[in-house]
Amino acid sequence: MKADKMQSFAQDMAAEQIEKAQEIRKSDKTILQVTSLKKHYRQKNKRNVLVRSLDGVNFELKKGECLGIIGESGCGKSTLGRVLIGLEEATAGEILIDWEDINDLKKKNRKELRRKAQMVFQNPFDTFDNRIRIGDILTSTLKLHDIGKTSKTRKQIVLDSLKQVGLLPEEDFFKRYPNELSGGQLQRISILRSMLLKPEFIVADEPVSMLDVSVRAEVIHMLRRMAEQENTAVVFISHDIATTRYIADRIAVMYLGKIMEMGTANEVITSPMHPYTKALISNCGDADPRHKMEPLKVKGEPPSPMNIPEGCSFSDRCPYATDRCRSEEQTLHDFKEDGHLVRCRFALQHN
Amino acid sequence: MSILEIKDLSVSYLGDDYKVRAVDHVSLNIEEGESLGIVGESGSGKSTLMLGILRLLNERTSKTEGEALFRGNDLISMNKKELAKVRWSEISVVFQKAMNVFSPVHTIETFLSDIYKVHRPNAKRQEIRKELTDLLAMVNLPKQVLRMYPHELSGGMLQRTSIAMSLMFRPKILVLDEATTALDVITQNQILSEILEIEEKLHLTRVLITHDMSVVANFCKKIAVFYAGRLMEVGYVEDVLVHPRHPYTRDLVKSYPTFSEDGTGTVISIPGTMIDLKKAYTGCPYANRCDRATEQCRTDRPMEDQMDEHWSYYCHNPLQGGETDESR
Amino acid sequence: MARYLSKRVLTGLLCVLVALCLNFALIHMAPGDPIRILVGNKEPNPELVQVLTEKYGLDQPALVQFEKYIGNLLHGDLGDSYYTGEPVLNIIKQKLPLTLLLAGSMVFIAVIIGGLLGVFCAKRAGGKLDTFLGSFTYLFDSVPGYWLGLMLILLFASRLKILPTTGLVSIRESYTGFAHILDMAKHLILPITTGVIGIVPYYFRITRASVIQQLGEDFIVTLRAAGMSEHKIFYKYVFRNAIIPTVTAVGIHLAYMIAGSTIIEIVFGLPGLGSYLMTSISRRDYPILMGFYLILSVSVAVMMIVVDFVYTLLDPRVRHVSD
Amino acid sequence: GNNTGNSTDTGSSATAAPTGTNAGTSSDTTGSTDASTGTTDSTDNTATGDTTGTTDTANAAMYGGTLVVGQTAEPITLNPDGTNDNGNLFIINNVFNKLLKINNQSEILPDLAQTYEISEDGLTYTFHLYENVTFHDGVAMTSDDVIFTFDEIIAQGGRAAEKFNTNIVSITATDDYTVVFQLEQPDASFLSKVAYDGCMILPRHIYEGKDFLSADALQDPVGTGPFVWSDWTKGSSITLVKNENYFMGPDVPYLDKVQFTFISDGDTAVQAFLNGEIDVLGGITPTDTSVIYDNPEVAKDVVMYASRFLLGFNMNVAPFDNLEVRKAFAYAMNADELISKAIKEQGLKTNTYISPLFNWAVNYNEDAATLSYDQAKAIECLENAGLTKNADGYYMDLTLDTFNYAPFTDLALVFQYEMAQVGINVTINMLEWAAWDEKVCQNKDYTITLTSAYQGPDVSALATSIVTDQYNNYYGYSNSEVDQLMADALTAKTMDEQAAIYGRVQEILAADIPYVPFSEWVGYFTYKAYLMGMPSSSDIVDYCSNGEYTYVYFTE
Amino acid sequence: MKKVKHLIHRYPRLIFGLCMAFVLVIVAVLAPLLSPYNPYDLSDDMMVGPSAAHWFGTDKLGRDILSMILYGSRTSLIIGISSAMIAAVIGTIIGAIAGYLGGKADLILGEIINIFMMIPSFFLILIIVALFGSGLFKVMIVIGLTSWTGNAKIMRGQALSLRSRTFVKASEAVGENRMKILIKHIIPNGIFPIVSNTTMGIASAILMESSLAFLGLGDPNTVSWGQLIANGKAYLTSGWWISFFGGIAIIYTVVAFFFIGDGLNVILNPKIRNVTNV
Ligand SMILES: Nc1ncnc2c1ncn2[C@@H]1O[C@H](COP(=O)(O)OP(=O)(O)OP(=O)(O)O)[C@@H](O)[C@H]1O
Ligand SMILES: Nc1ncnc2c1ncn2[C@@H]1O[C@H](COP(=O)(O)OP(=O)(O)OP(=O)(O)O)[C@@H](O)[C@H]1O
Ligand SMILES: [Mg+2]
Ligand SMILES: [Mg+2]
Repeated sequence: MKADKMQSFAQDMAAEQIEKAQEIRKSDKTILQVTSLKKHYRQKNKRNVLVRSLDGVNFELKKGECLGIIGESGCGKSTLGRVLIGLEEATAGEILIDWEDINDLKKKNRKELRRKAQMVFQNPFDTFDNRIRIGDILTSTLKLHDIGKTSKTRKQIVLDSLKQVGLLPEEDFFKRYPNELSGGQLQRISILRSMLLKPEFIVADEPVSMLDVSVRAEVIHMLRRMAEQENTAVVFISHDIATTRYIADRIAVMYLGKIMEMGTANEVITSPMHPYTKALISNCGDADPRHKMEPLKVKGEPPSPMNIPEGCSFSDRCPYATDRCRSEEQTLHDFKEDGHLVRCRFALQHN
Repeated sequence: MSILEIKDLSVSYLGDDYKVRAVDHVSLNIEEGESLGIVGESGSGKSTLMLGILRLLNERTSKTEGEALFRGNDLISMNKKELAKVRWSEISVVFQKAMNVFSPVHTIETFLSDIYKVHRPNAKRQEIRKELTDLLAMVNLPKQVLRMYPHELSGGMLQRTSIAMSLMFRPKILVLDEATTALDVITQNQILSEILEIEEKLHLTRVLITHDMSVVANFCKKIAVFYAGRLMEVGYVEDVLVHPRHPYTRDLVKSYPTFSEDGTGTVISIPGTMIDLKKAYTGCPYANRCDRATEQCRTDRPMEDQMDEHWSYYCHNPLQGGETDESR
Repeated sequence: MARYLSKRVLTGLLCVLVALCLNFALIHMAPGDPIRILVGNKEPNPELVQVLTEKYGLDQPALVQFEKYIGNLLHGDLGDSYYTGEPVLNIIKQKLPLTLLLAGSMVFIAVIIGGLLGVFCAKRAGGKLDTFLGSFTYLFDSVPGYWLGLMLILLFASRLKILPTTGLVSIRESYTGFAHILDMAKHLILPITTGVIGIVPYYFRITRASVIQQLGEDFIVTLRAAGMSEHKIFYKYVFRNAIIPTVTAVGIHLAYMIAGSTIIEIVFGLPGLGSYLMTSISRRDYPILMGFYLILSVSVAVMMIVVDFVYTLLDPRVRHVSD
Repeated sequence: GNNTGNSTDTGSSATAAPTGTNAGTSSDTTGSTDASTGTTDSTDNTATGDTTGTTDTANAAMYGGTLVVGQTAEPITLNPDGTNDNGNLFIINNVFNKLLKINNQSEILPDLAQTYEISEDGLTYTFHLYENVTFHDGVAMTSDDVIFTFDEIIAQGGRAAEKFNTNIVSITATDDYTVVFQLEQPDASFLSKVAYDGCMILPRHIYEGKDFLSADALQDPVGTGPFVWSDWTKGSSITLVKNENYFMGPDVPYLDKVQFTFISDGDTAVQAFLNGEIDVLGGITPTDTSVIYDNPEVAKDVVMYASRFLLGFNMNVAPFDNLEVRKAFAYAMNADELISKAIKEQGLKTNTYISPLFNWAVNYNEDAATLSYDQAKAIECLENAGLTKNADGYYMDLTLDTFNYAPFTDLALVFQYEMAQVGINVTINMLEWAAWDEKVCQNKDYTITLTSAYQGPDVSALATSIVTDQYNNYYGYSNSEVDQLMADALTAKTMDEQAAIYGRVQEILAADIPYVPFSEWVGYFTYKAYLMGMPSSSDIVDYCSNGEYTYVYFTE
Repeated sequence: MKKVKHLIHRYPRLIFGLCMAFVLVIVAVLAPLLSPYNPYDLSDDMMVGPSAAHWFGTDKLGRDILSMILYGSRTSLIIGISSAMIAAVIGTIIGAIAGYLGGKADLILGEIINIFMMIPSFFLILIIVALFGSGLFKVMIVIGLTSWTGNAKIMRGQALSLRSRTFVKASEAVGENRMKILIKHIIPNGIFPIVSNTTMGIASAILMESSLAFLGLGDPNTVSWGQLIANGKAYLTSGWWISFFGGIAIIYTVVAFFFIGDGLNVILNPKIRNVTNV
């Protein structure tokens, strides 16, 4: 008897605590927290070589926030995206979506994870199966997640949202096949499909890099508008720094699987602290010939994630590198205590 | 003095049941020692222009009309033998997909030597090796590269090798077709800067094909804007990009986000899509997307209008100087 | 490389083993008792049947038999034919050369003809001549080998009487030396022609496709842009690269042809592996069937490994991957 | 336990193809061998006398040449007395001799035994051997070798073992050239047994102590015959060369060489024959008879065997336990059509249960014939049996088991067609011999089968097909009277007695119809017309045995 | 009309093949109407050469060869289509699963495919049919069961490449389960080369069946071209027509399906046609 009572009491206590904790969390706007995330691959034919695509990534994302991720090709941006939405499993580290571990979510209910985390892919021309009409693609997504009771209501939802994003006449788009649409239109539908599920956050992996410059803006605008409307957070992956700055609230700069610098978009772009960020930004030209740039020269080529140099991973190319840089691992540090994180102990010195 | 004079050049791809006018009556003058950037959206005919001039297109499935005078000699009507002489020793190309530019089963040295021997058939091995080593040094590559296979090189190294290869006979004209697009910005800048240096040394005339306006803005003197196979506007970068006359140029510029001080300036998209080149049309190809389009734009083909000797555009309703900053 | 090869050998062995299991199971499931065939269809002497059954171990469970077979195999013993008592290895040694000669010459000639035609058509891909020749190869493909063989016999041997019908040598003349070889060649004209027609399309298609593919490669455009002559581009680059798949095909095809020439051997009365096989099937001569099958699967497996190896020699990309 | 003479002929086949070399690859493997067959002409048991093997007008032009003989099967053993092998039969025939031999007309001729005598009680057989016989290695052949041969056959279980192992009391030699066989019971077929396959006289000095059934069965043969073993190109040919010291010589043989070439496919062999690549087609009988028979360059001699084409019923399963149904089938079969269409006249219509080769036994009761073709009666019988037509218009649907080689494939088709006409739907199931044997003979898992049965060389061999539970009685036929009669026939003293018994058997069989024989197997020994002295030709039949090429010569 | 002309110009083999196959199907369906005789009837006119009464002559049993050829088209089509279908279904499923699921499934299935590929299929079929008997149905099944490897290999390749296509990734991201993706996206998008390969497979199966029939392993209860040729083999010198027309019929049919298969391939792979060269 007593034991029973004890137990139920303990249960009550536990329940209480959990409730409390949840309340705290609910009040907190963080919907994504990533801690020391690692993703290592083995080469297909060289099984002993480890590819460290993600090598300890930490960040958090608040509701409705847009985090831009920039970096050179091969630095692990897409890998991060795939791991974040659970398309691939992380080698190590933790991803909490709405304070729930992604792996638990996946085990418990795969569909729910999908409803929380969505993705927009780089190549809009390949995002849809060309044999299936746009309307069917969108309604089947709704059906999959039990949104809308009848097929009629589902169709109405889809038509409404098509209209909302300006794909008019919506009935016409509903009936068309993917290969009958332009890249910009397809990418908008791709975003639309993700947003239909009202996710907590969306990973957009270079959503405009395959598009012509002349249509990029409409896609970016749409993404921003819809995210704002639904209060959805966005992880915007791109190597186009100007575009990222245009859309993102905060920017994280990645290099060889690590975040080198992170801060508000303006801060990072206008006053970069890490030598790598500086190099990256100074090398980005402007379409206006009046703004001539003075690029920061950097040696060598980006090393591959198969052999990351010891110490600071940028040390072998960094113009300011010292012996300490080459031997000591650096950590992300908020030197100015304004939320602007840098992974370089000499960050302040260079400025 | 113009080194390459393109006169009324048209290139069509001939399918079984269609004909694509990929380059449509284009006239363009390239001065010796000048650097020209050709920009335009995907499918606007930039690559085709280059392939057409060098006659690298399949003669069964394409047709090239007009003239392309290299130092007064027409490349289009030239016989194969003369053409072979011009190719590479006078005009050379750097292609976009550097990975595929080299034969995968031959070493870089074999491949480069074979090309070397095309124009220097009697060259000795030693001589070739020395020449190749020098070439690689020019683009900051070690001579070890010679012994490697293409798959053993990184993208940047391949692109450098490709550039070295194009400089082999110190050509007069170097065409770079999206040569650096696939590379990341830092490497891209490195390579372009190196090219600028070499260019000065060798007195090259450079034609840079890209769709990245910022590259043209930073690395070229002149710019030619293409749209749907037609030349829209050509002139000095400072003129065209700052005070565009053609509405398309203006719209294109406005679709690029800039770093301008606060970075909050809006970017725009051009509504609609490019016309289908398989279908015949009259007037200006941009008329369906242009906010300044008039009835004339839809019916009559705009003829060349010149601001000055170096700046011309093809528009019935061009912008005047003050309208540049007008937003849509 | 060594690791890669050893892995290939291992999978090859596995394949052979599985093939053997399959064959063993099939053979032993089939109706018909080899011993009864062996003792003849006179009133069978039950004692003799008993003795022979025990001698060949056919009274034991299939699994035990298989184990024993594999055990002997590991000692290089393929067993003896139930029917003639000869070691299977000897029989194979006797029959294989002709089959190899047949298959080898067919593949060799077909590679040359098919290859040349393929190159010829690839250069004119899409043209009238290409379409025509391409259709023609399908015609070749569609002709049943046995029918063609019969028609050739009808025409050249029966009607025109310019070539022998059957067999490998003119029995009556018992030639020796060079005359013998000539005689054999004469006898092989029709069978080889029949076979070649059957496989030419295969090589034609491989060659044509790979030449076309090579012609479409970007580096060919580079070479053209560099002013290299079409002729040189073709022979130094296109051909060299296009030959790789053809070489690959030859190796494996050769192995398959050991079985593939069966019908030709039968139609032309050639004493090769294939025609003997048919006989052995009806005799339920298990050791022979197993032995032949083994040879077949081993040669296919070996050829696959050899081809892989050759491939790595020819294509540095593969070499790289397999390191 | 009185089964003397009841033994079936060794190597004879009561099933499968009638000729070992006829039916292509498949039949070779069946082990059926009855291409050469002998029947004892029991009315004549005195010696045929001394025949010299020489022709009257031998001249130089007849000598020389290589005879190329086509054959479908390659030997699997080279011991003539070892295991059953139709591949070696014709070849070995020319390398060895027997005591007596059988010619093409099933008559018994002297061979190594110049003369022989039979005692009054029929229990002692005395053979007098030629004295000038040597083996190919030069060693003289004596009665010792004869005794050795027969002892070994019995001891090692050779192909003829069963003929001798129960009835022989002793084999002794009175001198080097006289051998005496002592029997336990009289056996009218004893001479034919001695003259039949598997009794070649072997050299003791070579075979002594050897296991000639398996281990040493392939050693190069050394015999006394007209030709000497020369070489064997496996898979292709065997060559024999002339024996210069042949005991019937010095005039014969005429040929320098005989080459047996193996062409597994019969049709190909015919092509080769027509093309002049081979001289003798021998037992390979072409399916396409027209190309051979109308050809002036080709000679052919008729050879008849006690092999019979028949339709067998499984009397243990319904409806074949019903006589009316069996009668219906017998009526429905048109033997003329079967012979003309399917076997292309290489048969002889039959309506008796005993082969006409044994005409003394057949003739006794001429009324006991099989039913003759009559479709109306067939239908009547089916109705009598209580069968009615089904929706498809058939009285019954059944499966016919037969072999997948000629002429059975064609026989089955014609049969199928004929049965359809009387409302019987036959599905043909073609099997390989091995599978057929398992299905029909061993498991008796069939309804009807088309096959051929060898019922020789002696008439008593019929017993295996009709006596209860005998090996070849896969019809499941059982009639105690027949069982008794067949046993009696063996011990019957006179031919007349025997004939009377067989007459009664025929009568019963004709009434019971356990199977329906419809044709004898008639073979043609085919060779090029430029050859003379072929074993099948009538002019040398008195001294040449079946398959023997001693007297063959080229005319051009 | 112009469109038809254009199609012929563009896909000459496909159109040609389709026409040929169409005729064949008509013949097969209308065989009883078109045949002058019942092909199972044995007349007394044996071995009659081509004549007014028997256009293609008669065989040794007096059957009309033209009728046999017309009826034989049914056998060929049934065998060809059914076994190719069996092969297509097995190959597609195994290949798609191996390619799409990858990992261990691919390792195992891939090795199985390899092993089956290494077994010379004609040889295997020969053994099976020779040992176990030859009914139409059996032959069909056996050919189908042994010739799926090509399809599996193709489908595996297709699935492998489709797996990395964005729309598959996107479907996964949207939450569709793998089985459904396999059925909804992988197979339909990868099926085209299988269709073309299967058409070719029909041709091969017809050839295979005829080879078996030629070796005496056909079903005697149905008329088939291979058997016809085999029957005529013995009568080559005196009755060439028996084998001859059967062979022509096989060639006609097989060519038709090869042409269709090739045509489908060209449509799938227009690159083959428009390659640049001089
Ligand atoms: N499945 C995989 N197996 C092995 N290595 C992989 C795999 N996926 C990615 N990588 C490696 O991980 C590294 C990071 O790849 P990722 O695609 O994330 O880069 P990225 O930053 O998105 O580059 P890009 O800008 O080119 O898209 C690369 O070196 C890549 O080769
Ligand atoms: N082989 C071909 N056959 C038919 N049309 C072609 C062919 N190659 C190119 N085109 C068409 O010609 C037009 C111009 O192509 P081109 O490659 O020159 O454009 P581009 O400006 O270089 O584009 P990108 O920026 O994508 O390289 C496009 O509409 C294209 O679809
Ligand atoms: Mg990426
Ligand atoms: Mg281009």
